[in-house]
Amino acid sequence: MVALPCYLGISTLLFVIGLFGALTKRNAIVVLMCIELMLNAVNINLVTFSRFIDPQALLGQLFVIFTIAVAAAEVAVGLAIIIVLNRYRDTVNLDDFTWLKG
Amino acid sequence: MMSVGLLLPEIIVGAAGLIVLIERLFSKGEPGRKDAAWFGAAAVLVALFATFKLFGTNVTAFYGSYRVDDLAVFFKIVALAAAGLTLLFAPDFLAPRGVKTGDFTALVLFAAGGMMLLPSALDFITLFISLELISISFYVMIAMQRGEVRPAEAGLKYLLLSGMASAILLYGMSLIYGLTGSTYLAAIRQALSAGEPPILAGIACLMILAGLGFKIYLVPFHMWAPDVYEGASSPTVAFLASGSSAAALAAVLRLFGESFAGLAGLWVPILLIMAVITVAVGNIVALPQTNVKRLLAYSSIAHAGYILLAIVAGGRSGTAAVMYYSLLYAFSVVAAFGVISAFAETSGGDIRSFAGLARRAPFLAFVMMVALASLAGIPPLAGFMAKFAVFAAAVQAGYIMVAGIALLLSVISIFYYFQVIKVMYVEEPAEATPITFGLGTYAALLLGLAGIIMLGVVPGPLMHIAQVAAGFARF
Amino acid sequence: MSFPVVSATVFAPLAGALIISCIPASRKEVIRWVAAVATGISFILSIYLVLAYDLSAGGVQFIEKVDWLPTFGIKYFMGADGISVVLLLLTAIVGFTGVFASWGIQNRVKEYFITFLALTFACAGVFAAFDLFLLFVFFELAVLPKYVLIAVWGSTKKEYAAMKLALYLTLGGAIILLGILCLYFVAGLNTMDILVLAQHSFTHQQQVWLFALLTLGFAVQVPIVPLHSWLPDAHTGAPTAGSMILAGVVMKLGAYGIIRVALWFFPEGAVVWAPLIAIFAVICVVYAAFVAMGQKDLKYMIANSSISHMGYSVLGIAALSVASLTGAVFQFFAHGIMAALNFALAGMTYDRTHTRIMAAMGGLAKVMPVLAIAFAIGALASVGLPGTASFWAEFSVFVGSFPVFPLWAILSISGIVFTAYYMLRAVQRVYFEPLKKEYAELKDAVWYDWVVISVIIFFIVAMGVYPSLLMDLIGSGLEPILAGLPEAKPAIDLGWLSALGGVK
Amino acid sequence: MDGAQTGAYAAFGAMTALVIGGGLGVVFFRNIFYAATSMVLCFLGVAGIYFSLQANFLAVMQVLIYIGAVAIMIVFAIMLTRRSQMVDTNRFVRSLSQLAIALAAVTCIGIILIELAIFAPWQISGKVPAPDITRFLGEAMMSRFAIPFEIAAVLLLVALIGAVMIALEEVRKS
Amino acid sequence: MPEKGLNAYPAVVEWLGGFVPNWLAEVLYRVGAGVLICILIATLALVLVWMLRKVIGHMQCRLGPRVTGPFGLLQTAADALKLLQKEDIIPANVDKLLFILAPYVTFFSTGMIFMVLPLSPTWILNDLDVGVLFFVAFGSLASFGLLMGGFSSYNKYSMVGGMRSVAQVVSYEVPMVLALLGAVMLAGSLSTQQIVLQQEGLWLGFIPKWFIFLQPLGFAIYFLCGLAETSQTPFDLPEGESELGAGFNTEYSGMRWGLFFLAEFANAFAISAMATTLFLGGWHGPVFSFLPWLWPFVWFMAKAVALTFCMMWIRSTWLRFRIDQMMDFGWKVLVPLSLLNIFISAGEVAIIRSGIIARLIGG
Repeated sequence: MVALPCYLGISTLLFVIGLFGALTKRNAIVVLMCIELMLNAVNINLVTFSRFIDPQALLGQLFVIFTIAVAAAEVAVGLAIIIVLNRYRDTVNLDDFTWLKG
Repeated sequence: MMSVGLLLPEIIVGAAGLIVLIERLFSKGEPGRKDAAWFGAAAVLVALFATFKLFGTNVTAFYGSYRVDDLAVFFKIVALAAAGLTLLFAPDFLAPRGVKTGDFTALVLFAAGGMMLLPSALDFITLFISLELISISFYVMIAMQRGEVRPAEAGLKYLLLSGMASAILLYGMSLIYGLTGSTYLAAIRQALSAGEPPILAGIACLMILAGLGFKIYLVPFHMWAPDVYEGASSPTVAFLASGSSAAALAAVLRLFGESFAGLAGLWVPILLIMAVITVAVGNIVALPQTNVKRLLAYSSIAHAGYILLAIVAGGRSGTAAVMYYSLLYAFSVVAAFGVISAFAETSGGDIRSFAGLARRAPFLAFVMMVALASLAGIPPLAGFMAKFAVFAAAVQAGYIMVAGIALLLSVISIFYYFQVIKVMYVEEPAEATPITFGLGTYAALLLGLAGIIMLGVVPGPLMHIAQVAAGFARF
Repeated sequence: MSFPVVSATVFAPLAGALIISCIPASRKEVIRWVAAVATGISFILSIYLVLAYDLSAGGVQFIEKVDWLPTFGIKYFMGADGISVVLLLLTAIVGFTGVFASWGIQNRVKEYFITFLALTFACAGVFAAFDLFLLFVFFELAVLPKYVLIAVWGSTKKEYAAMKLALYLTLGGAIILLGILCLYFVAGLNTMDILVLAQHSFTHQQQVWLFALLTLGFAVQVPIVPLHSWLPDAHTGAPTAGSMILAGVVMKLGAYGIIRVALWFFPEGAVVWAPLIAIFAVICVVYAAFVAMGQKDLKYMIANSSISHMGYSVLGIAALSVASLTGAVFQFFAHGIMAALNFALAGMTYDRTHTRIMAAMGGLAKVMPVLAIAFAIGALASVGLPGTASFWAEFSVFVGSFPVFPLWAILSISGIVFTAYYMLRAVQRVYFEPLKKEYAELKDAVWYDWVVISVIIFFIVAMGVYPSLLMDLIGSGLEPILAGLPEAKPAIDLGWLSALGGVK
Repeated sequence: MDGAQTGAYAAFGAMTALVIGGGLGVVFFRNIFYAATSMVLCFLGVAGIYFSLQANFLAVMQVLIYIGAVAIMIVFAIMLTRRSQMVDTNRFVRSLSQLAIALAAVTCIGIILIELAIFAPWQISGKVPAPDITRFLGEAMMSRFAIPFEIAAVLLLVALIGAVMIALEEVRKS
Repeated sequence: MPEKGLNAYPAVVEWLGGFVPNWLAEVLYRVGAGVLICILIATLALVLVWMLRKVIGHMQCRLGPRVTGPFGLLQTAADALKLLQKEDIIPANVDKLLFILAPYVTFFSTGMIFMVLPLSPTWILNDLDVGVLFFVAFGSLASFGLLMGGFSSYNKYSMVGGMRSVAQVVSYEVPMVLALLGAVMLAGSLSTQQIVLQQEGLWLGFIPKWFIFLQPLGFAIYFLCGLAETSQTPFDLPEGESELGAGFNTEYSGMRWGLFFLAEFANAFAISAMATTLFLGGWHGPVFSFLPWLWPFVWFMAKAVALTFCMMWIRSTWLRFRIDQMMDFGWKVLVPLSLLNIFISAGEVAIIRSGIIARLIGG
């Protein structure tokens, strides 16, 4: 059995990579992808904890089922919006949208 | 049977949403129809009665993951009030623009369901999924307006930032789960208050704060607010501003007031500083705004700062103040956006379009003035009482300096609120045509007005309810 | 429960406003009469209060108490003691005459009277409230009508002036609110009842800081000089009746608050800070008088003279003696009606000549002798001529404050000289120089001008001749406040200030 | 370290490479399709990690939903919003300072989190999971987590209908 | 009820562990399994392609291949040889990496499905507790390969073909999974082997306890969706030659094309095999004393091939759907029906659990 911190290390790295991407990418679809990476990092965490710390109740695994569902839903709506925007603006780059002042 | 009874209001709202959707499926649906919204509002009314009956229940059900207490019931009522008022005036806005009222109604009802479930959630899973139900409904509501690109942009911005926020929130939750071995708030409180909690728990708690901070306009997670307020349709924004943040506040109360009490030494100072920064940013950045919707966005941010003060103050009066504030803020903001949606949408809420509103539509102007004055905290309107309760809680908890700074910063808000009032009453209208609006808008505005004035003039009973309910925040 | 006289006095204007809001805007005459009746009722009731107040019993009478916000122990607690009675009368006079002074307004009559009546209502409420929270509510309630009144019906720089006023008053309100909350929780009595809180003994430290906080908040409203810059703009920008009520009543709210709250609750704090306040009071008197001298605009001049006059009141408060405080409160009344008269006349003149620059007028006494005489009386009252109400006010302020701050008292007496100079010069410039051609056709006072002039002048003269009517009332009102003062001893050494200001 | 341990660590290493490599690929590939493909690899790695943690059900769900639905939807969107040239479709923001700040902040967060995660007092339970995890999860969904389960159902409905509402009417318009 | 003894994986690994270190045993097992699957698929494909040609030929009153080998049996082998030696063309403007990778992704994920097929009581490569979902999951992974292929070709026909096929797969996956659920609910397990075991025995002494009798609707939906999943007629739009050239594999040739082709056949067989497992009693059948271990395998293959034959039958006789009809059919007919099927299954489970039937028929 691989030790718990190793799993946490992976998940943290993945989370950080996702966060970095989400903050710095210009393409809306990629930002969405990066958010998925972050959610995957969370899921790794949850599964790890439910295996190591809470193997009887497995709350973490249950939680993961819900996060997966939410992630899928979010992507579906997000992509719908992106496609609509692409029709109007012919671009998916965030800085090409009139983001106004922020 | 008992536990189903606990969920009755949510079931009514959800079922109404489904019925509206099904009706939409089978009807040919000419876009001008408004009956779906009326039906939704009626369902909300029924749910409101069902919710009132739950006052004083105070039970925990579903294996400790769901709690119906006065606190939850109070926030359910806020959500229902926001949804009901929004549904009343929304069709007047949506129908002429070719949006199917049924779609919007269903989304409002589902989001309201999420807002009603969230304050009752006693474990991370229920809490998270309710929060996301709200978020996703709002993604759609924000982005769905036809024929314009602004709403879609606003929707995308909201979605991306909200997605990031939920990822951060979840990461914090996962760490808390790892450290305490449970996702149940009660168990987490127990685990965290036993002995010295690890630093990681503090970090996790801050991540959760960041995630929820997105919903409650906490600076620096507020960036979405102005663009979304400007881009989205007014009914959506009204509901967003009044309902969504209130529900999130309930979660914040449960989490930070109870579960993370053991970590208070860490998050209290941070939240205190953030509260002041939030008030400052909200009020100062609102000054140069020339768009009333953006202006109200910053005002929302400023108000979030005041509420944060009450959260930090904690205890019974702090909790009560948060609750009181949420309800009264909901009334004010719905009234304001009701007015905006009645006439100002075509120009996107630009302040110039408000010129001479008092001549073109005295009723609208009056409602707007009262709503803004309430937001500015002018007595005897509801907003003043709410502000009083918040600052009283802060002073009681000993944060006199912070309360003082926030109060002084709040003076700035007079400038931008009164600016709008001035434009409405003093300036000459560009065109003199009187503005007509539908019966629903009239009813919603009248109700909002009554709420603002009545709850300001007779605050006693509600304040009492809030105080009592705040006592049940413990679980 | 007997008939709630105080509430009726306070709420009569509000009721009038509500009735007016139901009248179609085109029925201007009806609207005016409703306003007149509403303020008239308030006027009659306040006279009744003055007469019915039982001097021998003293204290707060006509009490009405209803639970309002029980969680905070807040009550709807109205009543009247000697001071309140006097100030209610003042408010009623100014409100009543204000309606007639605004008779000629043609623009948005309905909204105008609603706003005006709301403002009158709020001001009257402050004087009748004996719950701290209620008092503050009335205080803040006045801000919005003031803003609207100036912003919509004002003249020069009206929007700027209105915004400035709103910001300043809200700033003051915020400070007061903080102070109230602090004192509420420091006292820990779970009540906002002024009478109860006044009995609570705060520690010295608390008294010093809370007094400072509250006085600072109220000082914005008075206004005391460094915080005064909103006032000239506001008074000048406001329409005639607006100026009347601003100068006549609103300016008193702050000073009233200092006496009612800060002084009563925190006598020790008052003793500590009094020398500093006295300095500012004198600066007020002298500086504002100087500024008034330099004004070309009639209304600016009167506005600055108001600041100067309120300086006397503040000095009287700072002196903390029986005579000086009585004088200060009497000055509220005296200056209130006098400033109302001055502004009313300035307004009437302006309505006819459409200018407020004194140099542009001249010789108007020939065409409008009534107004000229009235203005002259107002000017003399302003100077404090014996036989007018303000003589007694200023006299007792001097008598009371001279033993405490001799230097400051003398300096402020000199302010009278300036006042005499600019007031009389104004009378001369406006009314007694050769008549300009373009003004030859102007009309003298019409009936509603008569109402304003006669009512106010009646009171100026009556109180000048028979001051003890109000003096006794004020004295009885001040009794409990003064009772706390003698034991108060300064603990923080403000020696250098005392050296400047004399020794108590 | 016995053989099983070595094997487990070897497998873990491979999965780490997939996950982290895939993650980096998403951020650093300049062709967005490559980014999407490396995201799929990353998801596969995550599924592997679940297998190694005896969460078979989740591992399969990971493949089914993340790859079978999420990744495919994303690729669809990429195709629908396709430029003529795919190279250089996945760029960083223009401002260097924002990039630098984000990098610094993210590095700090990462270091702190990993540091704390390693030294946190994890209370590792020696127990092993119940044999039939899938059944256990299913039963929990129907009892303990019935409410979230129902909410999730509504949420998915909203997402489904919402996506259609957003995208469909536009087609009618254009 | 025999538990894990039916799983080849632990037994084989244990046996291998006698010779080599444990981890090497694991690796060897996986490599061996992979090789086995490849061989299986290749063989199957050879047979099935021959069968297809023969079946369709005869149905269309032709003879099909008959020259190469007896009954033309070697025709497919010859074709495969031809493919293998064909020039390996990678068009100039394709995205090389993805273009090369795509067929392998598809083939790999199809191959993974064979991991969980219970060919006989002991012949299953890995009896996962989530076997059915595993099958669905890797079925959807396969569609990613199609997308890659379609996209990397930089050819609009390829791309549209790829998108069409994936849209089709994704849409029909929904009713398919819902239909699968019926059998899963009856069996109370997601493990393929367990599901087969649940179908043991006879009702009333002569009806085999196959789930198809309880789940006719589920079986029908599953089979239709299976056709769509594998792009068989009437759902063969992605490669509708008349509209799109050859769909996502327009640009492919040689063995790369062959891999797609193989994967398609393997997929078709896998669908049939899974249908057999879930609804037709898997390897259950009369066992004779002659080579008893072989009979289950024979029954399984027979059932699966019979189903594949049905697919070919449909292919040779039916017309192709139009794309919007196809989508409408999936979402508006199959999905509601499959939801209905779940309710039916739940009712059946309730009835069976209550024991009424057992009492009625005494079995």
